[in-house]
Amino acid sequence: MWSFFHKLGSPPWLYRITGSILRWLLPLTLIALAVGAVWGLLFTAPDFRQGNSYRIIYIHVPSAVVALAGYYVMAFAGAISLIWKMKMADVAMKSCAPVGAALTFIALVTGAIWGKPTWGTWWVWDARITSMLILLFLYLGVIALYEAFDNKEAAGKACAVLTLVGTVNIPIIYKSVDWWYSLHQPASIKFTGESSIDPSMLYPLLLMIGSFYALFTCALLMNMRLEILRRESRTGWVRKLVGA
Amino acid sequence: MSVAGHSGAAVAAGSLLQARGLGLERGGRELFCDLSFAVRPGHLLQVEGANGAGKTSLLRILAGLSRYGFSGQVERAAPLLYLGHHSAVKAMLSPRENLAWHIAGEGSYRADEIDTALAQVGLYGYEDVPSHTLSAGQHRRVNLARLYLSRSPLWLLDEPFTAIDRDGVAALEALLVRHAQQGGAVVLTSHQRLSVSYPVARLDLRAGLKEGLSEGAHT
Amino acid sequence: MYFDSLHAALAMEGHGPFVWGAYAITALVLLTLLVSPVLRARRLRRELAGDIRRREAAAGEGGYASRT
Amino acid sequence: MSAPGLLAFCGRLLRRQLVLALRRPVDIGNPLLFFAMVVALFPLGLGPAPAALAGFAPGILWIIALLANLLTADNLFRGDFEDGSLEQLLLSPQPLYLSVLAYVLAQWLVTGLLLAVLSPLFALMLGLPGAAVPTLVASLLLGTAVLSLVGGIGAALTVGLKRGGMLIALLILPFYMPVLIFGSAAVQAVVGGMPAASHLAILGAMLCLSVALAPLAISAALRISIDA
Repeated sequence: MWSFFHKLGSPPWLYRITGSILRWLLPLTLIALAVGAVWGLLFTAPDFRQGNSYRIIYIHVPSAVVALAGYYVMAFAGAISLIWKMKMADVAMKSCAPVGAALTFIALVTGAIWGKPTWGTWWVWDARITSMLILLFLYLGVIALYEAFDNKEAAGKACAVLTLVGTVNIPIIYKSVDWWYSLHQPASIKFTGESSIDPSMLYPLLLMIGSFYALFTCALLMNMRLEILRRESRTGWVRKLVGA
Repeated sequence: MSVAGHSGAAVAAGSLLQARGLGLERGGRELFCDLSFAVRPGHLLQVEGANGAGKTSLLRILAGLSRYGFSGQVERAAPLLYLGHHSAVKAMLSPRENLAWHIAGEGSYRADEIDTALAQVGLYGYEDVPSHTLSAGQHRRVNLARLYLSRSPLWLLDEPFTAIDRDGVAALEALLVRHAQQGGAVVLTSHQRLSVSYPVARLDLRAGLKEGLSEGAHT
Repeated sequence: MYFDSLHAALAMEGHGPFVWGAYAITALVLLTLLVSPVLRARRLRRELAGDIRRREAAAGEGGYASRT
Repeated sequence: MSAPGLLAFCGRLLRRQLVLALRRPVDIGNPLLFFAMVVALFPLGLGPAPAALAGFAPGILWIIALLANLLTADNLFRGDFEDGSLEQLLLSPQPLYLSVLAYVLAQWLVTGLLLAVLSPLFALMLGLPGAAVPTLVASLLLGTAVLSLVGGIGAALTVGLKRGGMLIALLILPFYMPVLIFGSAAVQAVVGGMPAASHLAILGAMLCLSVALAPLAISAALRISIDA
């Protein structure tokens, strides 16, 4: 057990193992994404209320779910880096931010596009969209803080503190926004609830959610490998790797 | 008042500070590596080196202000007093208020003790003027007045002679020697050599030279 | 397949531009997300390799590799 | 002579901060002046119709209070960081948790408390119904304390950076949002003839949570900033 943790802290080992994971995970992810997208786009029946525009759900919901989960992955890595001073956790945390921000961006844009045919307007201050917007701000805040520090080690620690503060705050923010929305909006506009979704629509959705998780992992690992190379650029193993 | 009565008993056993295998790298350049030494009661240790040699960094590591980015370990066995580059003097407060705050974490002092300490650094008559009317050297003196009140056995002083005139330097040197004689220890950085009749250990960061540290080094 | 023809699939009863647009934007962002670390890693490796070659050349000429 | 007790030390810290603030009365007045000026902007931007202004008044007053708090947040530790007082505080044997709390309390006393006390005046200018004024003051008292604590986290994270001003806003504004939601909703509830006790209770719960957790984050962030 401990030797595994010890290995996790070793950059060359982590670089090698992530490389071999990516070799099979990346093609698998791309295939799953393609299958899920085609299934959702072409092989499911349209929603009886929203028609074909609901097909956006197969990218909107997975990206939103994974973007939120990504923040917790980032906070978890940040906590490890603060508590056990593990440098590779620092690398993981730093690499989460751009991936999470991109997924949040996708969730927002697809939500807006979905809104146009459904509500007749590009942007509605709906509880979920507002929450996603705040999540995007949180991600961008982490990135901005990281970039503001010259000392990247301090940057990692500061971002770890910020993400932990965010972890405590996200449920509060989400609940507040939900409550705020119920206060100000009539309950006439509603998404199809997940509970009432038809199985024929559910399976491709689950496949897409799984694929987005895998995609998050792939992008995270690729960013981590880049960051490891950058941080370890003076060490012997990187020199040997690059020279070969 | 002096440090004698307080520090003597507290630090009788062992070393006040122990550094093991300290190494620091900045911007790909190794400033020092595998630096091991112990600071014991009675030690007067001067850290030397050119600008950028890592003197301040070393002192901040020893004080515990730098907690990552270096290799090795520091064990602190006694309360310490650290005076850095900044004087921590608030322009809007008087020297008396400043000093009273500087030592507030260490103990409760009477007003006359604080005034005596200020008089000892040559600020008699300046106790109540706003500090922004004082010079940089006088700010430094407010800071140094703390040494007359401190009960911490271990002093870490970063360039304590900066902006101090010749008389001030002599008085400070005498104070440091007295502190060491009474069972305290001082680690300081300075470009100029101390002119004291007391054994001064030297740690040259550039050369990794350790002179007079033999009985304290490597355990 | 739900749709009768390619044309029907593209039009999606009027929702086509929205649905296909959303998927296109997503594909674009995801592609950037996956390609940019590869490109940046490639550039970094080129830089490092150049650095090593420079040092080796310097070492071969005068033996001052440690100076750079 | 022994080391001073926790409360004695925090009392001294609080007194020092207040003395420092009171010797620069202009710095205390600035956020209030800012508040007054921005209040004057809204009739210019939205039109002077009293009914419209009164409708927006709870939100307007809360947003300005939030911005005024944001403006002062950056100064919380900056002066003490630059002159070395902060590193002495970190080295002092006193628990940082309470020291940090004293810092934030001192800052709240000269910003949030004063804003809350003066807010009835601005409420009057915007035509907020008189019945809602006590709730406005109460919500501001609770809410600005949360804002000061959360702002302290941002201040501690960015105190070591030269260009902290803009960044601190980006970092902490998302965390200000729940306070804004419940603060302005409390006032709106009273305007609409509903009780606001539950809103105030939620603000109180947020305050308890921030008092418990924010000093931990601030302490950790200060240690990181001092190190950078």
